[in-house]
Amino acid sequence: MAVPVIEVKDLHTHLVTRWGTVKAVDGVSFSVGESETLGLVGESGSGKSMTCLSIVRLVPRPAARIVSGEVLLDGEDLLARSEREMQRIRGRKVAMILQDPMSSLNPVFSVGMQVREPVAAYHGLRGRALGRRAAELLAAVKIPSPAARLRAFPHQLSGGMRQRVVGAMAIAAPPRLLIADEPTTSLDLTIQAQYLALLKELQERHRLAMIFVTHNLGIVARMCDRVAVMYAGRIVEMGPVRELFTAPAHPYTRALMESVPRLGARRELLTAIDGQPPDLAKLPPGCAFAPRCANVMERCRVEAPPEIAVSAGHATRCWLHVPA
Amino acid sequence: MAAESANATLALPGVEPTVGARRARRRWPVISTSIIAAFVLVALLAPLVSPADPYEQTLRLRFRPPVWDERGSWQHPLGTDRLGRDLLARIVWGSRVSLAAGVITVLLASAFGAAVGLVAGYYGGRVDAFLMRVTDATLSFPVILLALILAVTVGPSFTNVVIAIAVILWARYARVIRGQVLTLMELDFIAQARVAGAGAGRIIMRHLVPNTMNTLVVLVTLQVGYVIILEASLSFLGAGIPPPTPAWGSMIAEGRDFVTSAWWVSFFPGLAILLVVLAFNLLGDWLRDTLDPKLRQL
Amino acid sequence: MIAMKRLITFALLTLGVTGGALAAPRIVDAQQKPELTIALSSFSAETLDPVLQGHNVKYYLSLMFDYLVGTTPDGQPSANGGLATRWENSSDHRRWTFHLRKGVKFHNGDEMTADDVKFSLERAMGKRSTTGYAGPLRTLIQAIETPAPDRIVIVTKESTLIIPTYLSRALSTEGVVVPRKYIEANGDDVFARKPVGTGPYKFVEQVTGSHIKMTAVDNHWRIGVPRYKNVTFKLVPEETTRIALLRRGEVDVADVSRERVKELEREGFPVHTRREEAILSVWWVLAPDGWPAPMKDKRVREALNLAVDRAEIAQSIFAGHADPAPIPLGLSWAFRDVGFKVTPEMAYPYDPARAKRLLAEAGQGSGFALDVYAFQLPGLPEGKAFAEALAGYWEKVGVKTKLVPVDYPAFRKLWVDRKAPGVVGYYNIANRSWIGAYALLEKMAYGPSKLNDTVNDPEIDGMIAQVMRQTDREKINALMRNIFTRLRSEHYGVPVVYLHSPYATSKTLGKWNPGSVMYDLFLDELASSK
Amino acid sequence: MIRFAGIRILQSLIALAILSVVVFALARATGDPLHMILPMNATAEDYANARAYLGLDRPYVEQYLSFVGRVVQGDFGTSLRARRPVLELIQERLPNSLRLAVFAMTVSLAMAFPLGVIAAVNKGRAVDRIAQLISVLGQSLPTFWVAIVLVEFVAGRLQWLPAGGISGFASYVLPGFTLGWFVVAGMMRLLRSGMLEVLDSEYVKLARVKGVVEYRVVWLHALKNALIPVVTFAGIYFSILVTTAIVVETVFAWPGLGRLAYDGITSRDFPVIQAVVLVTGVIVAVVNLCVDCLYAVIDPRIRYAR
Repeated sequence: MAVPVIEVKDLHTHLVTRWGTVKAVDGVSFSVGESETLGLVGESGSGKSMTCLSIVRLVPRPAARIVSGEVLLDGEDLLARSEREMQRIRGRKVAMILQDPMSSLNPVFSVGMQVREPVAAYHGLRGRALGRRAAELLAAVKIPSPAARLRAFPHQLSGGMRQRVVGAMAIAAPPRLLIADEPTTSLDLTIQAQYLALLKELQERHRLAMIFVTHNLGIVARMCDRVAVMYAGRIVEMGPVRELFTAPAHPYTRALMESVPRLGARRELLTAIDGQPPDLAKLPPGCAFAPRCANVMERCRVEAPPEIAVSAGHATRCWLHVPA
Repeated sequence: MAAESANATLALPGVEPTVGARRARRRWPVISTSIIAAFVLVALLAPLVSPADPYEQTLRLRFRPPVWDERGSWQHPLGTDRLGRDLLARIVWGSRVSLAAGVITVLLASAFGAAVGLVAGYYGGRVDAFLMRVTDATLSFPVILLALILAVTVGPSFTNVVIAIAVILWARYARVIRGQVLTLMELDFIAQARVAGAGAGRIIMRHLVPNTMNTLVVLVTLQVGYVIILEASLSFLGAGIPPPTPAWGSMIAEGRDFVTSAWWVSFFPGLAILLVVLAFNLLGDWLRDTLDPKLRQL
Repeated sequence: MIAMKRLITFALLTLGVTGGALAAPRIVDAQQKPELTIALSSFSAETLDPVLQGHNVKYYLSLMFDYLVGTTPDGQPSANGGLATRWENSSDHRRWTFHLRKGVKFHNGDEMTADDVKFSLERAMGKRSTTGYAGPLRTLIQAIETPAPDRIVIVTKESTLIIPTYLSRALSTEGVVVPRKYIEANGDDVFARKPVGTGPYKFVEQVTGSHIKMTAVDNHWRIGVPRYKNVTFKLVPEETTRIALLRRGEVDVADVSRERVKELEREGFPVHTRREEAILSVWWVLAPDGWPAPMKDKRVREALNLAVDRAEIAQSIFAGHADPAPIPLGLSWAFRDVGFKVTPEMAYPYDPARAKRLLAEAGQGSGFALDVYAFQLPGLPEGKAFAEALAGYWEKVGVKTKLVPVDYPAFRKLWVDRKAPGVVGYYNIANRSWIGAYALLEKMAYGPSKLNDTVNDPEIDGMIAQVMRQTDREKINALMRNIFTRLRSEHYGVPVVYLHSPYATSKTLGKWNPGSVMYDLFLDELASSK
Repeated sequence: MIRFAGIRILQSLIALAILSVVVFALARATGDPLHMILPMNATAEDYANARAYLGLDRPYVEQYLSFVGRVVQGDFGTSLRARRPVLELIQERLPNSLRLAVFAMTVSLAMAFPLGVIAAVNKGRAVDRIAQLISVLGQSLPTFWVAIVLVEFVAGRLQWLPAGGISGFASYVLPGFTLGWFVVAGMMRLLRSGMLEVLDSEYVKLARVKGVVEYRVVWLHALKNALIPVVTFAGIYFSILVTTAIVVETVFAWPGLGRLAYDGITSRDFPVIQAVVLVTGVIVAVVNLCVDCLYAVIDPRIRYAR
């Protein structure tokens, strides 16, 4: 694989709350190459969004702090950059699409102003050229009559349309890495499918590396090349999509897969994962999934499992796979 | 706080540790409440705490400076006023009058205002329109003018000052509470209560009042300071709490011509007002931050 | 989008400019500048038409208008201070002839003739007029004849001496002469906004609540070529502000409170004092049928007088700018005219013990309830403090006083309607010449048909009635002396102190005698180059 | 939009009608104006013909109807004290009050905006506490005391600025600052809580992700959303500053509407009292209407909601 666009090494981000320090991201490492899409999957609170925010260094101040690790963008460590330099990287090299389209656009400014703003900053265009480029961007995300839309205000657009505008802004530079944080969760299904197709198309056209955060396994199957399953701030399993769907190594991944209805499968009860998501402030020693793990062993409760390679490009953190 | 993770914290540029911030918000505003408690205590125990009779005049000892001045004496630690009365005694007794004026006025105004707000918000339609027009009319009637008219008509007195301010102030509460009730009415639990056959009275008392109580508490604390200041301005115009009753506002007004020659006459009551009003405002801010961050109206 | 930024930069700009203004150089103390500015704490009604408010706005009217009979700063009639150069009366004192000055022009160029004087006098007695002393003129004057453009004869129903002084600058504004043609052409309302007179200064501009501007007539018979081109009266209610204006040289004359005089003199500001400008008199409100219960007894009235320490009040509340006053309603400037000698034993001693004894003798040993009304008055910023002190003194002799805070109009309504018999009020009655004193006694000490009576003594009523018809000056003086003596012996009221009113001036103003005429600062003397 | 303005104007008229009845009654309750006009020795007969001359002897209802009748044509009657049409007095005094109020509002905006935003951006830190303290101080000191201290020291002793009256730009500074500072506390508090809420929003996060420079995120994207409550508050206080800055007008000898009302009340000048209160009502109504229009300018959602 060529030099990865983005490489995260042993990233730790802690959150100080009233109930003690939460290790939101507890040693995460992964990398994504050009035109490749990595899916970040996990229940809410598993640290997937915090990981993305850590990459663009926008963790909610003053509560959160990036404690340690490296984030290499084209080999350059973002954590070592000054705030001014980061500000120039955001949007130009690393773009992001947020979850809720209804509130991603500033309600009191016109769509045009919000789209023109990044284009002017990245390409130094002014006046009519700027207007034309903005319209082109909207057209690129398949928004009908872009000129009219530029004059409209966010509350006059539908959810899907708004998410497309956000998409247009994301590819304004175009960036090297696009992070999509559950972009379609609040869209209804038909719009969802169109938007995912659009993202795919944009990725191919601009050869973007993409991190796709979601808890919807169906989307993962369609969009991602590789998947990382996160649980309690750690990646418990990462590997090519096909392998995880067909031969999940980690019990949590397996449980996730079994909780998704399959076409044509026999009609038996879907298994739900019992127990509660872990309290990140008071993580038990050993494997965080132990309390809810079907094949928990004595060792799991005592010692945190290391990362073990299951096959080429497919690794997991689970004692089951440790050679005895 | 939990100990940092094993590997030492990387002093990463642009990611600065901020410890103070997290603790500040939670802490109960100790300073404000202790100031208020102190003054309330002084007001309650005025007879015991006061060094002298606030009314007793000795013209000979007129404009005596505070004790640390060479002409000052421990008999009048904070000095004496224009009629030779002990300043400390008058401030102590004055706390009773000024705090009472502030608190009573605000309670009266908030009770009446909240009632109007609740009814207007709940019933809506013509009732709401009418009540809101009365509120608008009241809001456009200047407080100071009404106090002046009352003072001139029936003579300035404690009750007149309280009435004059309360009669205007309620309109602000009415408008804020009504706004809140309108938003609450949109929520489903009101509809459910109605479906369950609850009458207007029950709904207002069990649902609307508790939910607007936070806002009311915040408004009340913020307005006590405002009323005490307003009383001082009225005294300046001769329509505040009348002499010889010791009240901070009138004491400052009396001392205003001697800002240089006898600075203490208006300085110390001014300091008392500053502390109390500051305390109430900061308490109000804190209450709003914790109880009702959404409160965007004053 | 960038509107927000522009607003903020504009706001910061304002702050910047303020900073710039802050560094502006101090206004240097002007030497003989062509401008005279006077700051006063109250303009009363601020009216410019002499018939509207009458005496208490004379200090600016006297610059714009002339009076029929002139007066010197110390209140004596003067032939070169008014429009009449000479006046004499018929033997039966019922025909008063005034010879008018020639060549006097109104500000709008009209020639001043006897016609204008007749018109002005009738206007002063007319329905629209609310001046203080038009009453006696309305009852006395039978006819006004104008035999020649420079002569006017006033015929009275009965013989009297008061006509010249009632139409003089010493009393009120009934004697002011206004332009007949101008008023008949433009009407009273226009005249009330743009007055035209014959005085040394022409009206320029008035902004109510702020200032009145006048500019000098080139050469005026009264003051010659005026030393000040423009005169401005500024209304500055707050004492601190008046003194700040004085320090900055923005104002040349300012009335200041007695308490700030020492401070100003220390800073080298000359302070001119109008000595005994007013007498602070306290009185009891009568009942509809006369004296209310406790005060009916003369001993109670005397006791309440003895209980008050006038010297301490003068020293403390009035910072030494006052002197004890012995005679109820005793206007000292009139004493000189009528030859009334104030003997030492007339002064009330401070004798609380004797006061208590007298109260016991009068059966009030256990004290009685007495409401003291407290209010502020123009020229008496110490009003409320004085009332509190007064109540304090009476408390010490066992009287159960209650301080009732009101404002003056509310007290006056109670006093005139006699709704609250026995309560106590006060006023700083402006000092005045004998004719003014007579006119005051005729209001506050004269029983028949006068609402404001505070004495209700038939013997005094008789004497006052005689003065009006007396034409022998000696007899008038004797009557006035007897009135004052009886007021003192019967203790009709509590005279407290004579108030001296200080006026601080800029260091470069030069000689100025504020004079001793009611409500008149004789600023034209200041501007005179004669 | 027009329909909305129409309703608002109708509502204001009703409020003004209620106000006119209240003020008509209250003015007469203050007492008898004749005591202030007629001299001490006026006889009962003088009172009678003065009352007739001024039309005060007619029954109250008749007086009210003629009062309202004339007000509608802009004639507020004649001041009993100054014997001049009240309209003239108001035309003379209102501009002074308006100019001072505008200056004071500029001062308070110039203080409240930086303080409020900085306090919000640095929530909980020292600068937040200081900003809150500065603004609350403005509301914790009686205005007249601040005014007098300023006159005594800044104008009197240091002689930097004129002490009183209207004389060019510099004379606006002290009164404007005194009035302005009083309003800063409330405005700053509203702006701070508004900003706190907006800075947590998704679109601010998106702006930052887009690489928008921080000061533009705060002062443009965030601020414009936090303006609405501040505008409401500024509206309420602007009308108060115009109509009842009596205390500041007294200390700084400023011939404004507040002082006119004060003199009117002390001398029981009914027409003046009625006129000032009604003018106040109109100003409040007009300012509220402007504020509503400003809402639409700031927040397009409101523009279409009506």
